[in-house]
Amino acid sequence: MSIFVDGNTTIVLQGATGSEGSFWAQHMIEMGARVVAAVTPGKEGQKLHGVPVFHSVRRAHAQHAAKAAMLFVPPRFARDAVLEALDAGIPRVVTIADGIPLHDQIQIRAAARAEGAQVVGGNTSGVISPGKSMVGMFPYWIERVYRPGSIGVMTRSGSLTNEVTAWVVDAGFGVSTLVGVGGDLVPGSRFAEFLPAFETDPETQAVVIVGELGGTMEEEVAEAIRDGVFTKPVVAFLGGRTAPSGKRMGHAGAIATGSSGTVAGKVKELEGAGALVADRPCRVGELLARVVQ
Amino acid sequence: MSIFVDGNTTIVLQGATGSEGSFWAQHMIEMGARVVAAVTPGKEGQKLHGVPVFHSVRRAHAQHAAKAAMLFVPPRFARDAVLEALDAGIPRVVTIADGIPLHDQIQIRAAARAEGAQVVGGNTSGVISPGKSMVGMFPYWIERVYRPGSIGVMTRSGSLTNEVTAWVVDAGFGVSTLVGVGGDLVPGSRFAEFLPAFETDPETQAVVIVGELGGTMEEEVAEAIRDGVFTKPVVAFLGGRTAPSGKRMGHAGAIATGSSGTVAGKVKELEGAGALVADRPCRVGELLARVVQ
Amino acid sequence: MRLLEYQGKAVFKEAGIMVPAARVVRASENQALRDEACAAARELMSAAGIGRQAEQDPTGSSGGETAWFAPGVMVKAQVTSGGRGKAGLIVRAESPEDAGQAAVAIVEREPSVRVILLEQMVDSACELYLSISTDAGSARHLILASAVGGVEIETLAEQNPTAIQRVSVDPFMGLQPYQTRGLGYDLGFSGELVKRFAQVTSSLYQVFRANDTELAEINPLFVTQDGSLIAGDSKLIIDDNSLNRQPQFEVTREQYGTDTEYEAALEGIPYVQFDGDISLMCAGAGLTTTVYDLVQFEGGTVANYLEFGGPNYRKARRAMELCLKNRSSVILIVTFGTIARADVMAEGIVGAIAELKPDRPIVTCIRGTNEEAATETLADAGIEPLLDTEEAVRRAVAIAKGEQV
Amino acid sequence: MRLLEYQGKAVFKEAGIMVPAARVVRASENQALRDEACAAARELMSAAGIGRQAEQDPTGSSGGETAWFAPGVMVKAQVTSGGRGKAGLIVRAESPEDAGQAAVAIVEREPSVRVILLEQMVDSACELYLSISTDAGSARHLILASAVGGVEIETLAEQNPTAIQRVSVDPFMGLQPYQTRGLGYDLGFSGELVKRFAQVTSSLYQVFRANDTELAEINPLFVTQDGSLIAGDSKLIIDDNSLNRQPQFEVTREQYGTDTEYEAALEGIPYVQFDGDISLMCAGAGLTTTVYDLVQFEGGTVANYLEFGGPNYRKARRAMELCLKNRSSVILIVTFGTIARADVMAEGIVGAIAELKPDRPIVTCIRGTNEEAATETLADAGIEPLLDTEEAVRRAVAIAKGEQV
Repeated sequence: MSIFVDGNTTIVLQGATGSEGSFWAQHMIEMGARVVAAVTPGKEGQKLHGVPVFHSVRRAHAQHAAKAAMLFVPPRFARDAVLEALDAGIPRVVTIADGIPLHDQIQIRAAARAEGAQVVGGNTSGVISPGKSMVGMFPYWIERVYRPGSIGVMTRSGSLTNEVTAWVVDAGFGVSTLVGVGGDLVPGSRFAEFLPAFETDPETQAVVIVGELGGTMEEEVAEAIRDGVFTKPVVAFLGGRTAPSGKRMGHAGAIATGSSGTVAGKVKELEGAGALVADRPCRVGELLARVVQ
Repeated sequence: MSIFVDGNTTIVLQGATGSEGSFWAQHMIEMGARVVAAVTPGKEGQKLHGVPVFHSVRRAHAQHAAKAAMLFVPPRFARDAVLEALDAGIPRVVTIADGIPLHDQIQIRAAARAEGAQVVGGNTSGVISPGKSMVGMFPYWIERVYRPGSIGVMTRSGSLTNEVTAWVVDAGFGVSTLVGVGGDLVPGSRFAEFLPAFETDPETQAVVIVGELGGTMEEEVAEAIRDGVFTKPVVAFLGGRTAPSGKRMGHAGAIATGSSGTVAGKVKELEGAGALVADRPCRVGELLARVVQ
Repeated sequence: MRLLEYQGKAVFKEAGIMVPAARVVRASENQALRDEACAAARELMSAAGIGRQAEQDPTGSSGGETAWFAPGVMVKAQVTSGGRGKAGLIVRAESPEDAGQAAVAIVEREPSVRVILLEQMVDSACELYLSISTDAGSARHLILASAVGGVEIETLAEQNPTAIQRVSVDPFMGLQPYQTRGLGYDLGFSGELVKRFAQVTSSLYQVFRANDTELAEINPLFVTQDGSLIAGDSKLIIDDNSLNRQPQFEVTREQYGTDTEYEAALEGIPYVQFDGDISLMCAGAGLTTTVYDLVQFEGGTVANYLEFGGPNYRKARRAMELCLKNRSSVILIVTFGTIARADVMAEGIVGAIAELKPDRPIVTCIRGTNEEAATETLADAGIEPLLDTEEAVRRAVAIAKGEQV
Repeated sequence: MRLLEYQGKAVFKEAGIMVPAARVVRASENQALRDEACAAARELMSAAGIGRQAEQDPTGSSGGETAWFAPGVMVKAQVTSGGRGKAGLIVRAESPEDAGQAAVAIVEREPSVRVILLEQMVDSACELYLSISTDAGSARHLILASAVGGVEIETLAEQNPTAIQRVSVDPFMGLQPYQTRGLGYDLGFSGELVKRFAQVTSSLYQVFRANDTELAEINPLFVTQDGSLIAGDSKLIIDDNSLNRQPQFEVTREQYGTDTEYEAALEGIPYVQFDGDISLMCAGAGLTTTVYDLVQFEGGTVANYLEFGGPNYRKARRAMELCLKNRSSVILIVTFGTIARADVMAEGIVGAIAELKPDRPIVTCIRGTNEEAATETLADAGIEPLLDTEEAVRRAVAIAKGEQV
């Protein structure tokens, strides 16, 4: 078992017939993802890595029912592609596009909420359950970063996640499922929305949060812990402790104004709720070792 | 007990400080409606028939929680007023306005569905449970038309309803609750949506449908009967049996094109489901007598 | 309000939907009409010969040498009723002289025609159907499309339902690119045609929203040999409840078959012209429709449907004036109002009779709020106040049949 | 992209939001700046004396004799940083000569100021706060308003949270009249002010939507004695991801404090200027931010934040060029990429070093896809390939401190 997708989850790929999409689609399949169809308007009848290509998600879904969609479409078409997947009734959508316009992201999340669906991204590497399935783009071939195990990971970053998981693995642990929610101001899904799945996932013993300054996602995790929604151990690392107020550095979502969105505030909330917070990535492993046998 | 509202349902009035609204508000209170607040922007602090007036539904609702809203606002403001009521969390809304633009009506119904709320109207007299409560404008003072009893009535018309209920009363029956869904092309609520409430209402023995050509509301009632959603006797009268195809006569919703929306088609469906259909208003009473003791 | 074809096409053109080049001529004395139509046709045919261009091509993709146009022009009566082709109100003319002749023939066949549209003829490879309306149950906009165009959608729905593709649009989210694109593929299109069809559909959706229409239909939508899309007809029904926020649509005489319908429309009184014996002057839409049925059941015929309830219940005189313009033999008044007070209507009727001195009998059946006062008012004025709809209808039918009552 | 005040006000004006009459002058040699500012102020003050009108009044309700304007002009440095008042970058001038003097004083105080705005002074009865942004959790637009304006909203939220009113807007339904009206009443307004406030709020919402803004803020929003609403400041942040569909907003030098920030922006490379010792040249936003933290933890200081991951991972040369413009003493390169391949970045860095011949040491810590090849490439070029972030940071800090490494 794993959360979000596992080897049984049927997946439709949108916009994957380009070279980059095709490259990662191949990797997804190697990782165990059950890709059943691809969608690229105008290319119906072709094949991609052995699966049939359709003009539209509806047409694909009608013949090969899919439970998840993986989008390789460029940022400016992401909104349309996500709405297409949702309209076809796909309950889980990952959009990796980096640079989706903010107002498109707002509508993506609003539409997903209205449909009761879960959209992950944009500006994310996606979701991986090492050794089982992958809906995204992770360097699973680097063993010291993506080793299967019992630690759930949720992150707003890409490269930083590689840095942190390397320390998790270094401490003798592995990853059950890693969810990249993405670095945008209005991501399709938020940390706390995955906690119920991690809570019931028998393979997850603890969760690592890779957060940063800006927004309120880390505070929502603290709230879920306090409310008893999530009872497994949580270890967090948050980037941007020393970031100057009012300056945007890095992700669109990573900005603090005044006292809101600061790492100091987030740390206070998380620690108050009983989570352990590492001040450096290299300490994540040792904090994990304290709470997980 | 009665459906939609009863004497315990707290009601907020919107746009009732004008002369017509005030006149009917008085009648509603006489009929047993529990009016707790009125809303007219700019008139907060005033009183209407003893209840306080507020600038907005939110402000009214915060102090006098309401379970239903009755709107006397003109057609061009109806959309805004309904959305205001829904946004404040009022689950039942009656808008009597005659002449709401079609595209406003579409959005009214779409918003109500999204909120899980029930909007009745426009272009309706509203809802009455004779002797108990009234959210609308009915000549309840004419005893031969609105006598309390055990027959539920659902109608798309105003004057025709008076005509039909007079025959219901003439045959010795009375009305439990009468719901006017209104004559618009896209009414806020549809016949079939009230059937579950009439089904469980102990005071309702049978339901009379006052329909007409156009649309599919009567067919949906037939479907609900066939599906076992509604098991009490149904008697219908439908206007427009001889109406020429393609001509719009009367209500915006009353038009048949080709073979769709004809009374003949509706009669076939209703009778096929086991309902009795009167070809003249004067026969509704005798058909009722056949199925109700 | 249903727009005439040429009015609808003006809206299309502004929205970027291609329409054939056209000229409008107005009915007049035969020779003048013939000359005018002939001149218009000559202009169109020579323009087609030289330019071979439709009036609008937002894609800019069609050069001067595309073969959109067949020789000749279409001569089309501008009336809102359907079945114009079968009724001989649309004629294909091969020459300007033929066109002049056709215009005259149309007006002679149907004298109520006031406007004639002459259009360049489109050489189409196939014809599509495209419309946007509303699905009341789901409260969503409904796009219907078919690669089988030129047929009425109701007929198609019966004979070939699988040929119709549907797209449902959320009224808040609006039409999305994936929907128009998907519709094109579902209709079996490919390549450039998918894009052009998506563009036309998107433009028609804008027309539907921006103009508060009940129905926006293009049937046929021509596909030319080179893949351009041209609206062959237009059917735009503007929501009557929205006319005050759509001031660009004026109520004009052209849109109505008779003067009386036009006058009633200006007055805001629902009115439909028939050619029977009994003028209905009732209040309440459902009740008036029901009285119409009852008249038929009793073997009578209706001269006009007229409803003076709702906001018009104080307009008895104006309503009666409209009825008197018909060659009906009796006026049947049935009401059962709540806000439309019986006493006010009775007084209005008595006043109208005094003023207009109608030349035909009037049967009244007035009930509702303050009906006792109404009964008294009528009786005082020497009018028998019936209180039973069935009886009133039978009385009117008997009068119309010349029976002693 | 954050617009300068005067650019934001131009957007407001076009949307029908009133702004004070204003003139823009550009920084130049002192005497010329003084003369230009003085002339602009004279023009504004005489216009205020004669016309007493703001530049736009869509309501048309304010006559020529309204007393909107106090004597004098405001002289305002156009920079995107906050706290201009406290920093002496906004000065009130009583005469044209004072205004000229103030302009020169501002540029002398803060030489990076390139544009100065001179505005008619508004005689306000009170000041409001109004902004529109996004609530990420609910995916709705969020309007914040307060009758206590002129204060930073974060400060207000701490000191007087009940003074802030909130309205949440569905992104598909958009802002509704009941919401703007209700907001006005909730702020304690009445009568005409409710209408005008609703109009400004609705216009600002249009600005928010139409321009793809992250934040549209008016603070203060002046209420004049006669109840007009005039934007005293503007804060518009355009979503960087939307700039290609908002071509009206050009990236200009004025919006940046330094040439290097401007050049980086043109290149699409995220870059923030600081004045420390260590140039960060990292890949991945979260990782770069974390390296920034680690540098601080180790007692180092940062010269610049620069991220060349994502679409920029082949731009090592350009990134290094930008770093070399700083007076940093070391360049610290940390990456851990997946798509941003380690081998490609390593080759880029080696190439950049060969070409640019940097005058300062470079510390590298390059991991991720094909990291073995990267390590080899760096070693071959004589660069020590560190693989531990902590170690790399410590090394860079030590170099910056002049320690032997």
